[in-house]
Amino acid sequence: MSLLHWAILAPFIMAVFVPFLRKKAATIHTGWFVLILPVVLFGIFLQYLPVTMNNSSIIQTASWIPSLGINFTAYVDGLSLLFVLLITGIGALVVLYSIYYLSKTKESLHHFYVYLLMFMGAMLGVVLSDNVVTLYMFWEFTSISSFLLIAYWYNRDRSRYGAMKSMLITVFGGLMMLGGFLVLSIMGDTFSIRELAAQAPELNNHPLFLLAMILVLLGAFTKSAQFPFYIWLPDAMEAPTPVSAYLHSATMVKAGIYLVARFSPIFAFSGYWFWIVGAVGLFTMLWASFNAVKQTDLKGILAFSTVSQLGLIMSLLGVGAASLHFESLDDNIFTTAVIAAVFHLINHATFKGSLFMVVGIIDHETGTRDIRRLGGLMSLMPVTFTLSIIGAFSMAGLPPFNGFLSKEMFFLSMIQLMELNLFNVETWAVLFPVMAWIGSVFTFIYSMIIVFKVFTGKFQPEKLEKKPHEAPVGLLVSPSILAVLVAVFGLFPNLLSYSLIQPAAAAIVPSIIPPGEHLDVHISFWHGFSPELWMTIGVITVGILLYKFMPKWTGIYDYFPGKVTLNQFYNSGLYAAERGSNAITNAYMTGFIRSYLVYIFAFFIAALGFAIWAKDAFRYDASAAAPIGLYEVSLIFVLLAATITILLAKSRLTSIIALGAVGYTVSLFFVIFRAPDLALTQLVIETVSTALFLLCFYHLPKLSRHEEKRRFQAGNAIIAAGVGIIVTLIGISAHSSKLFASINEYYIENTYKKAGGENMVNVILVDFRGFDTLFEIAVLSVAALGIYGLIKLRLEKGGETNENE
Amino acid sequence: MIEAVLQISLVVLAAAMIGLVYRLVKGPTVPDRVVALDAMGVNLVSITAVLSMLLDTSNYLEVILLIGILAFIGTVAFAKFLEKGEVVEYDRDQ
Amino acid sequence: MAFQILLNVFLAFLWMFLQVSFNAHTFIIGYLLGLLVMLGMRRFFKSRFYLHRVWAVIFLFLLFLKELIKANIDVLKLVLRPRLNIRPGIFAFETELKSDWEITLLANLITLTPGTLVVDVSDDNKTLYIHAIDIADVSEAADSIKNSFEKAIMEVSRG
Amino acid sequence: MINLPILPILIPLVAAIVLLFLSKNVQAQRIVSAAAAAFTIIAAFAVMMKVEAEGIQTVDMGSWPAPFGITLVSDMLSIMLVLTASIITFCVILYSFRSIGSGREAFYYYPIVQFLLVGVNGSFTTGDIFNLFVFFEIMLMSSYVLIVIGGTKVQLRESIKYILVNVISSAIFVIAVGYLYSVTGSLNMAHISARISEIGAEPIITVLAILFLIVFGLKGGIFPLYFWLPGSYAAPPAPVLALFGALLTKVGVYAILRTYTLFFYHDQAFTHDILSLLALLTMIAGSIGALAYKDVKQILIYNIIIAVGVLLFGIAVMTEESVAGTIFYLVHDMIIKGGLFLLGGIMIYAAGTSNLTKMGGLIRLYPALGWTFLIAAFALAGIPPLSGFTGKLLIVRAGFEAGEYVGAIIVLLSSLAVLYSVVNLFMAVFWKNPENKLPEEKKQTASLFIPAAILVVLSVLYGVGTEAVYPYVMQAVDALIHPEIYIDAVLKE
Amino acid sequence: MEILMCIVAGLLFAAAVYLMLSKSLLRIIIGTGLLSHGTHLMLLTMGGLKTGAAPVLGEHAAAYTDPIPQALILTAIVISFGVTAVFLVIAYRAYQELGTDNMEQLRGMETDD
Amino acid sequence: MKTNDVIFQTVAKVVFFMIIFFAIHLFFAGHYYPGGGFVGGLLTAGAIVLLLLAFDIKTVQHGFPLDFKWLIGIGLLFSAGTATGSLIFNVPFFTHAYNYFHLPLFGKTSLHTAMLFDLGVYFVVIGVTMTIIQTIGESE
Amino acid sequence: MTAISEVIIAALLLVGAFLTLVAAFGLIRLPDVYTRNHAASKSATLGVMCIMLATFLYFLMEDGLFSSRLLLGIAFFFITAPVAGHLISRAAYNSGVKMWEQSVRDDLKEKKKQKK
Repeated sequence: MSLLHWAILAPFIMAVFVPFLRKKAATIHTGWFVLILPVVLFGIFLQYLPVTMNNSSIIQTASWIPSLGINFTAYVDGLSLLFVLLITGIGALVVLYSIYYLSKTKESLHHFYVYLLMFMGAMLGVVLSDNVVTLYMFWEFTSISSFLLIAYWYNRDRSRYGAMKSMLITVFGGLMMLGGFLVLSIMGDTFSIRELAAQAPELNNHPLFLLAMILVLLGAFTKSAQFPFYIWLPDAMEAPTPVSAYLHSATMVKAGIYLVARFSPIFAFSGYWFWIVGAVGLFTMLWASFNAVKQTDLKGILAFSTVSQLGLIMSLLGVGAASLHFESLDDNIFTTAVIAAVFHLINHATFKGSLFMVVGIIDHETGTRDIRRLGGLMSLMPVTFTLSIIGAFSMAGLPPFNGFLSKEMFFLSMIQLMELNLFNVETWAVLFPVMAWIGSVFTFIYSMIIVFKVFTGKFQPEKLEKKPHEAPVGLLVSPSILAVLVAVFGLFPNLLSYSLIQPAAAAIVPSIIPPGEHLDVHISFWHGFSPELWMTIGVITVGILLYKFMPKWTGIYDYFPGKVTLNQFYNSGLYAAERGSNAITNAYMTGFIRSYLVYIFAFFIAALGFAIWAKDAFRYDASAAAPIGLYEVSLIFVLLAATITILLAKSRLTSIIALGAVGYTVSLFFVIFRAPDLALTQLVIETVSTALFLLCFYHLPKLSRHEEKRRFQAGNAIIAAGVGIIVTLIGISAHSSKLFASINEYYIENTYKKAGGENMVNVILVDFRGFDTLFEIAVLSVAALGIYGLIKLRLEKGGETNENE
Repeated sequence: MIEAVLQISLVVLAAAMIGLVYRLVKGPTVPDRVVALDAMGVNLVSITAVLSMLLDTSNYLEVILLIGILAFIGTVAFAKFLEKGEVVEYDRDQ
Repeated sequence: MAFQILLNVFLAFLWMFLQVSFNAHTFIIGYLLGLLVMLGMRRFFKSRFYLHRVWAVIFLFLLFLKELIKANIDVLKLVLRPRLNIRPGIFAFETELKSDWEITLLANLITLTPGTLVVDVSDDNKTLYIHAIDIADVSEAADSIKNSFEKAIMEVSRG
Repeated sequence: MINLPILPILIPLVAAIVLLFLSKNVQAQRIVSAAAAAFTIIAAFAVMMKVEAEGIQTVDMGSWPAPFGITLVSDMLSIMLVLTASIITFCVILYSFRSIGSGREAFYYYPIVQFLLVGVNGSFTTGDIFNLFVFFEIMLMSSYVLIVIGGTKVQLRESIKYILVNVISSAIFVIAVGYLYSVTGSLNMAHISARISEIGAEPIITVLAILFLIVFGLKGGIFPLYFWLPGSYAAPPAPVLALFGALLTKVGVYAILRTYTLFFYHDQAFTHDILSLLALLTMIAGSIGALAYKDVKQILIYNIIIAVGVLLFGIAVMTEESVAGTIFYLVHDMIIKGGLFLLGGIMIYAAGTSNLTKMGGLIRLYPALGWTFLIAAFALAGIPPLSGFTGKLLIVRAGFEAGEYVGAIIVLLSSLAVLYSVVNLFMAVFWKNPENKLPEEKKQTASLFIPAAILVVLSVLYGVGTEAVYPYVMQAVDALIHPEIYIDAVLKE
Repeated sequence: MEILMCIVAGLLFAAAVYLMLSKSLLRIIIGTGLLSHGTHLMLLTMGGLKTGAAPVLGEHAAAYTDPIPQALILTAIVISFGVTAVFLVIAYRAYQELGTDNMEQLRGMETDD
Repeated sequence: MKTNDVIFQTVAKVVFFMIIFFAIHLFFAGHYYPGGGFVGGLLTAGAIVLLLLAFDIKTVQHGFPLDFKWLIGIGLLFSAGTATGSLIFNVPFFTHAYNYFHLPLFGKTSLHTAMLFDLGVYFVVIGVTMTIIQTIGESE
Repeated sequence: MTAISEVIIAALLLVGAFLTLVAAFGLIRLPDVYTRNHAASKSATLGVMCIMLATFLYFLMEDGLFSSRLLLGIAFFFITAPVAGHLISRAAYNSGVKMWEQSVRDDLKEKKKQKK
């Protein structure tokens, strides 16, 4: 266990103490204690910056299950460090924000901070793990802590709904991802990502490659809310706003991006990767930005925008990979795309974080997030307004903010893709930039909505629950810091270029960088009237126009029927699953024992019949069989006659008498077959059981046949015949294939010599196999005690006589 | 000679058994069946006795007595059940 | 009677001691010897010599055996006759016997003999209800029971 | 002491006998039964240490040499399961003190629990196929009594079905043993294994494999044979249910595992394919059932079936890895099911109903219960590092490796169904606002909670400390995958 | 003879199954009785029939019948006796409590107690 | 319905002793001839059942004033104890010991721990059967 | 074994078997349960006693085995068979089984009437 491990585990350890903190130091907001941790961690991790800037990495291993190759291996390289800094940095800001956001008195803070710390630790674990199993473990932790945070106000139905939805989808993804990891581990015989990446070329040719890729991508897509799995994210907005800012925009949803980036060295050389990741990302971006516009809840808009932005980053990672797969393209396209992705990732965290916090402030101060009720807040909340402008403009891709830069790079990557000689370039590849552009237009529109619907227009105090005024300073600190970063990164992008972006991008696909060289990352603000700039200009113009005339065209949303949305699909799917299972279960779980027996016997007949038929197992060999005497045949006849009497009996006593007759005849067979002990026992048992039957009969009903229908009886008869035939067939076959001599010679030899007895059966019972007998009488004892208790002890319903039950 | 006689007796006894089973199956009343069952028990004793001679073993002699005992107990139990509806009374004087 | 048997056994043991041979063989010989001696001295006993009773038992047994065989022949005839020509019925039979085991013995004997079967006993143990397979003459049947079985049993019990 | 392996069977047996004489004194019964269970744990642990050090331990009952007498065989697998079963029984006994009610206590509840443990431990330990039947029977007989003791309507109604099904399965078991004896001429499992391996894949052996599958499947609750299970298991009170859920079905699974690794491994293309198909159907059917109900007991019970499916799949794949996974998962499932059912019992007690639609809001009064349940739920779903994970990981990995892609993915998806059902349960019981106002007063649950919590903690430790358990599991796997080890240890050739 | 006994055991099984599938609880219990008879006969048959004298050494016979199945059956008989007893009592208590012996009416879904 | 069972009761008393003696004979014969603890026990129970049939539970309980459930325990104790005895001698569980002795009256006799075990079986079987029958009988 | 004993045994056997058959035949043939009971309790008993006697003699002659159990068995039958017959017919009567329609007399009926 090194410092790194302790750093990862620190949040968990702290989480354990949080509930005590709350008790011991009740006067101070718990958040202040918690705040220390991310700040300290941020400081610690900053020290690794020089290491990663050299494109070198650090590995620390602590063993967990070394026998299975599952170890807690912490791995720091550019990519993970970037994420770590995001997690701890934004984490610190969010905690700070939450101190003012969540009331000390009203909320159960210890829960909140426990969950949050758990999440932080989990996230650190995800990005720092080299071992896929530990990665998966932390991955599921993020899902769980997200579940708990979304359901923080657990008595709200929507919270629980959202929590369950997010968990179902992300855990589903996680499980699939685990499957993918396991397939990878089979292919590469290791759980270490580094070692897997080293074998990338061999893995590419493995037949399971595609399966592994799809499974891993399912994990990434669900976590990063890609189409069609994004539906959980809008519902996750039921969480307190600091949580939304932290988990559902800045960090957790980016875990999917991280995963894709992390596994790029392994998968990116495959054409499928390009298609799946690129197409899904781009379509998500388009679809979500389009849908964001129609939202009325501010957090809803932000949720869809997050989905859209994640799609953007995702598509960059995918599209870039085209150059790795297709020989015709220059690998630089990939670097461009990856750098754009990394850069946008940082930018998105900053502007979206600040936007969420702004929305939180609005919610906090006005009591609503519904844009139809808000408006004209500009004068009342000037600081908030400023912050929101910065965030939204950056998101819309307007200069001079960082969003502009990364958006430009995004366009550039898409345009470069047109060089690809892809099924008649001119016609189809142009779709990529076109989609990107349309998506950006909608992004522009909703960004504007956030700012202008809320802060301009008519102020409607009557629709608000509280009288709005500017937020306290504490609430403004965190978004302000982020807003400043937005501007700073926009104006001085190269602050990041070599410190964070280059190492991260280099870590994504180290293999394409020639040894000893660095990636050339230079982000410039102005690069001439390039196609991408024209695209941005187009976005702005068209965006402004569309925003102005919004009521005219929003009717197109009505063309999307409400019934076939993915949400609807999820809801009705879940509903159908419950209803359906209920229906199915009720159909076969009739509670009627006959049904169960029918299933059982049907399976008995089918399985064994099939086995006999398929294996041709039937043998017939009567050569060793004993001769048949005339009187034996008559006795068999007697036995069968008595049996048939039972079947046809109309009175209960008749059937008992007939059963007794069967029993006596059976004991006669024991006599014939040289088993005197058996005959003795069978006789006594038969008599005693008959006596028991009679004893109980006093209380038993008359033998009613409960008007069984002909068909019912016929069905029974067929099944009964089937069972009988199978038993007989196996019996004959088993008897006909006596493959070994029995061990009975030993008993015949030693009964007298060693056990000092003459009656072999009895000696076997009390000596050779006396162990059986000991437990056999135990069985009898239990039966007697049970009967005693059964008759004497009569509890009322549920047996609630005393304490409980 | 004994051998032949034994075989013949067995067949005769088995035939008698079938007759008893006829009564057992036919009824018509339950006491009829009980009578048949009792007779079957007795018949069983005969068959066992003959068999033990046929197999020339004394191992079944216990069985013979046992069947007698049990047939008696069984018949009595049935009779009592038929008569009183219950087999074991708790207190007769009540 | 019990005293007599005890004495007889004692004599047998005495014989064994005298013979210094302790096995069943000697015992039986001793017992028979004792019996013989006691037979000779029977006038000295207050009650009747117990061998008499033994004889009564044997007589009862033989009587019974005879009746049993007769009974079976009857049934045989009855069953094998091509036409059933019987008139069954239940008649009451007053008995003089008192003790439980006497009645039991009587009932058993009646049941095992020709065409009769005890169906019930009255609560005061005085009347036996007997089912007869062919009830041609009730009084004759009752008389035969009285004369043969009842007397024989009394011989045994009251001696 | 050469008789060590017998102790985990003997101690409960003797305890049960002693308890018979104490039926009037409930307090003494409690002390004796708890002490006996504790001693059983110690004994099992001692045996485990010995097995670890010296390999498979065998005791020839009555000093009769191996194929002729009955031989008890403690290999690592059986002793692990014995230890687990003893621990669970111990916790259940503690739990029973305050929950089972003095009525049942006075009517031989404790001795019968001890007898049940005798049956379970015996089934795990015995090396003789007919003796297995006897131990099955003592286990079943105890379960008949436990399911019906108290004689309430539901118990009576459901126990009829339970007994009937088990009577049938026992009958089939006996004839199956008869067939096997006819073919191989032996009853000693090692000896049978040795003899079967001499002849290889005889068709009749394959048929018998299916027959045994049906026998054990009826007990273990595999797909077309489990229908009786949910209804019957719902009838008895919580501690009994915990015993059933944790132990009984697992004995069936153990028997399948044992026979399919020892006897029926020669025609895997046929038998194990059927097994794998059934495993998948079992998981699906279990998931469907778990989603269908709105009742605490039912949801947990269907989770038993899902777990059986997973285990069966592990057996079907039949590689070293999958068997290791199966063993990991088997032990995990026993512990966690015991814990869950006990927790479920407390929940039902606290809420006064087992119907989810009528429950809610328990988290306020019973936070510890809620969180413990949630942890147990996650463990059940196989979230690392909790206990269900390692087993599932190995099973799935082996499944992929063996080319059973669909199966492996269904195993993964079944985890999702498990998670959904138990988390739904958690939310409905603890978070949802109840329809009716809850009683404000908190019921005393501490003494019930502690034994349940012990099991959950154990499960967590088992998960985190996988590395510590690993060598034991691998030793168990070794004996399963290489039947010769088992055979040599028993027959001492 | 063995073949014949296999068939007889099969027939007993069939009859037992038929009874167990009926609705009346009593018939079901009788079915279990038949089932155990079938089982025991089958088990005995599996050991081979009439292959020698009864397995009691005092006979000094040349060959003895296989004693193992006999011992097994003995155990099985006793156990099934215990089970039958418990089953009977449960049936009678169930009839007393629930008022019917028709299994179709003893369905009882979920928690309708 | 009240009936006069004088015949039956008289015979039952006699027959009871015959059966008991036969049962004990069967029990002792077990190791050498057909018989043993099971049959012996069951038959003993059968004899008691006969008394129950002829008389009633109250009378029989008066005749045998013992709790049959205890008899089960004692029987189990015998059987398990015999088996456990081998633990003391550190031989495998259930190892029996026997030897031949010359006893007065009996002559050459084999004393076998298996007999003790069988005695346990005998008790258990009586206890079980009688517990069951008595409990059911009393429940009316 | 001497020829005489052999003949005796064979005769006893045949008689016994024959009586048993007759009993069975009577059981089939006779009209009601009371009359059938006559056949069962007499012929069957004598039949089985004959056979047991034959068996006893057989083992005595063949193996020199004095089988007390067989003698006990004969005695047992002797004692119990009539009791069983008695109890069955009483049970039949008390449970209301009608006598054959050609029966001529029923004293018991009157007694029962008096009781009521």
